[in-house]
Amino acid sequence: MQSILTTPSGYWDPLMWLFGLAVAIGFALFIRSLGQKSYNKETDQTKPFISGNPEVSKSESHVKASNLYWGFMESLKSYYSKIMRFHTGNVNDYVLLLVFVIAVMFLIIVLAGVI
Amino acid sequence: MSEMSKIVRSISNLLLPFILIYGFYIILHGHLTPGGGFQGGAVVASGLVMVLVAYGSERFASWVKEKHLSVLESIGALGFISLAFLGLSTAFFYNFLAGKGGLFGDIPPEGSNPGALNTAGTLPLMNLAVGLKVIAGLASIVLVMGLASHYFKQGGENDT
Amino acid sequence: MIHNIPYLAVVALVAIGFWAMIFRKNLIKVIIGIAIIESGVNFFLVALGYRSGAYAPIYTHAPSGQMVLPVPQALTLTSIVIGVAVLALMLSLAVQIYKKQGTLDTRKGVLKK
Amino acid sequence: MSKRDLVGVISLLILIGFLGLGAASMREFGVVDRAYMDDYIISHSQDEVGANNAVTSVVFDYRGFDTLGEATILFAAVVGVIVIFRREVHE
Amino acid sequence: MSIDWLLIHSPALIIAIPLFAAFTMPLIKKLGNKTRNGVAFATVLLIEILVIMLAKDVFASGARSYVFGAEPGLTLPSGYIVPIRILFHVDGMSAFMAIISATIALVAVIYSLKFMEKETALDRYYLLLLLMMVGMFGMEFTADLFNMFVFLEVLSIASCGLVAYRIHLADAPEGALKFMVISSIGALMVLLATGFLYGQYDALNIAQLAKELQFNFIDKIALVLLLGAFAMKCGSFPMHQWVPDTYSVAPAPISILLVVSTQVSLYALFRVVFTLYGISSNVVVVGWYLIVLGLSTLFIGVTMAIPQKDIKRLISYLGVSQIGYMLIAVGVGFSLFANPVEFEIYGFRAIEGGIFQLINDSMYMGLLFLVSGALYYRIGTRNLDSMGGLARPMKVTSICFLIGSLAIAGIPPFNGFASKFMIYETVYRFNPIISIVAMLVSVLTLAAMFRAFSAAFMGPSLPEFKEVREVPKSMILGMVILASIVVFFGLFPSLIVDNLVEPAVRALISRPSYIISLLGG
Repeated sequence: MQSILTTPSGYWDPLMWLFGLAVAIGFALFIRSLGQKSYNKETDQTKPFISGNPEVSKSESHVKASNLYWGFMESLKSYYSKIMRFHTGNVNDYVLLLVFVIAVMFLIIVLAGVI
Repeated sequence: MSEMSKIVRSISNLLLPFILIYGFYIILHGHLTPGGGFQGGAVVASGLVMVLVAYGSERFASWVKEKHLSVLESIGALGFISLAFLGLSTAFFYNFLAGKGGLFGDIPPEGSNPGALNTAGTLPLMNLAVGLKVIAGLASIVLVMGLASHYFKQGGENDT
Repeated sequence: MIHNIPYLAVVALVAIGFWAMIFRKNLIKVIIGIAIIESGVNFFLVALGYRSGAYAPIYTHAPSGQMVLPVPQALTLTSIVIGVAVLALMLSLAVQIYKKQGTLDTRKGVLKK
Repeated sequence: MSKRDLVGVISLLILIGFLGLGAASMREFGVVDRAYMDDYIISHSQDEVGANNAVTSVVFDYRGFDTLGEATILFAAVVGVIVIFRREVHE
Repeated sequence: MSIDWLLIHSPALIIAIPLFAAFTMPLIKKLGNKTRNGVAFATVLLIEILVIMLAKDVFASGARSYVFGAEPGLTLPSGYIVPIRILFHVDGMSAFMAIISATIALVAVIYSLKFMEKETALDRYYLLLLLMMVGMFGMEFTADLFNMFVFLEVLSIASCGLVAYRIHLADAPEGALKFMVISSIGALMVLLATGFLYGQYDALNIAQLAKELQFNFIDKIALVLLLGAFAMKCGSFPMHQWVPDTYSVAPAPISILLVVSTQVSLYALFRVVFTLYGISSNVVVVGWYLIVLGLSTLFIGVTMAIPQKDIKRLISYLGVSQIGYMLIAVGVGFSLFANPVEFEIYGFRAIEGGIFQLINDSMYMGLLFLVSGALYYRIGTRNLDSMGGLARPMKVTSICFLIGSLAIAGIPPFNGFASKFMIYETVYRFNPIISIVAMLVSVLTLAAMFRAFSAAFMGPSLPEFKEVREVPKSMILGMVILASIVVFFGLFPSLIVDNLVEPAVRALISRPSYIISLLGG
């Protein structure tokens, strides 16, 4: 079988994985089919209930990219302020970082043989 | 770039033929004396650039079009790579003329010698091709930059 | 030590070029720094090919004696032409940047973060 | 003197120091102890290539492929400059 | 013109034919757009066929070497001890990289036919694209340090011209200038290291240098310069900041070629580490250097990707973090290079995972950049804030983006998972913490890709995008080719690993056979 990828500990077979996925989806659909059928369109069941407030229009209800992950950014504010200060779009800093890395590697690689 | 004074223009007229002859000498004798296609091409291109600076890029552009220069450059590059292709019976870049007699086919005597032009196989031809290419390339670089500087100075279309 | 002065001069040129590229805020000066490093490296290649008291490796009316190594000169020719090409491209880009942004200050770029 | 400048100066000094040590410990200037490749070229450039000028024989024959790349670089740079300064950008 | 002759000369022809086509481009400009596009497409297709022929031959019957300007096979002048001329050496690794470059270039040309239609001076566009191909192939095939420098410059200058191609954008020249400064400094460091090595050994051939190298002080300095330069060119932390600046301003077909060019620089790094220095260097220190670079690249890249508002910058930062996987895997393998026992147990598989990750990365990064280019083609912006609900009008594009994002995040059954799985397992044996960090990074990658997907494609259809339609056929074709490759590699990983990756890795780690095949016993 050409699809089985053996690794030092175990193996990986995508086709078997796909088979398992299909079985799981079938099971989920089966459970879903057990639900009650008393759902009918064009009634108040389909309308969203926002505690009595009127529903906003579709184009305003789209979440923009900068609003996504707001909490994530908020909780990591300190880390991101540091890392953003590091990313100055400045050519001098690009060269400086190259010189810095080369200097550190001089200290590591060349002195590793000496000491 | 705008036109310079009459003295500069006439002096550049005076100097241009000497510079061109010197540059082509360097190109042709690349396999005998110091020099070669790149060096001689740079000399000739510097002569052209002198004329450009003296007369201003607009008048120069009215004589030498940039598209003609790019065609010349393509021809030079194609000649160079074709000479490399012609050796493909043995290997790419095989010097298929050296030592065969005929065109550039002589072998110079060992050691120090006065030097004969009819030697070195494909090298003189490659020198010519590369020289043509370098002349056209450097001249078109300076021409395009000069035109662009003039164009920006008089505030061309602002497409930012 | 003293016999290696040319190599040390190469190192000095490279250092000057890096200094210009790190501490000068003007794009033209950054490009000049690249040109200085370029010339330093070319100098290094030529200096490697030198044999003391030898002649140029050209047999036309050549005096008898040793000849210096030809390969470093060829390499230097190649790298000089490459330097010319790089310089032309970078300067024309600098012209365009000045046209678009009205400044050559490296700190005032529009691509950040 | 900001922290950035301090880092730059220190790392530049380290770079210079190691490069200088390497340059000082190179073989003596002007004394070529091993030159197999170059001596072969010096001695064979006349009968193999037929060129008096060994440098040109290196540039166009022994290492001609480098020269092709170099010509390509010049070509690309010219085309790049023309592209950068082209006037009309939309058809 | 027999098949043998073609195979013998193919290393040179693969370089020379695109060069010839590129030089003819300004002459055939008069013949109209159809001729120009036809010439470009035919050249790239021919090169793809040649590369596949050469690779089949190399995988079947060992490495091929080519001498420029002398009889084939005469790597040394008759009865002499050192190589004089420029040599090409095409072993498994070179052929593997060449397949990647040729495929991505073919896709880029197919995609450009429609994508770049509105621009002018397109003959020069295709000219520079062919020169970029030439630079990649040259760096992959050459066995000569200075020749590698020359082709590095060819690649850099052609890419610079292409990055600045849409010069009317406000940020194009700045990105191109940053790229040019970085590339020329990297190339100059490579040239300085070449000078150090040449001054000691009077040789430029990699095999000759590897034979004579004794890792003294000057060799260490040259190694440091080469490592620093190539690490910067392949966009590893902390020299990664030029990558998003450059990728985001370049046209989409050029962005995917730039991804491959960073991977070619990575290949050059591996070539220096494995073939030029190899066992004679201090393998543990160098391996750990690669691992640390890889770890920091992984983490910084993905965390910088999450808050981006420009879709191409977001994808570029993810590409930076993907480079980290390869650095980690190969670093682990190299640090085990000294003790053959552990190397045979899992070091070899680690390198295999890294190289497999390399080809997968080129494919799904290319797919994502093409999709972002399709969005730019239709709605004319890269800003995620002004997108939304685009999945309805652009169905194929959104499906391709979904496939690409699942693959880059390492979700089964796509190809990203297979390679990352190998990397996790082997690296876990080496050091569990590294493997855990790598898994965490792939989770963050999924988060970033989901943010991009939901912002651009999901949500209600916005009024300003009422008349947005699906992109033209050729762009669809380009995206579908890469998407099908991604799915196929995901479904049959061992087919690829056994037939493509393993010969490449065997060639990469076998330093003595490289030296012997070029210089004889």
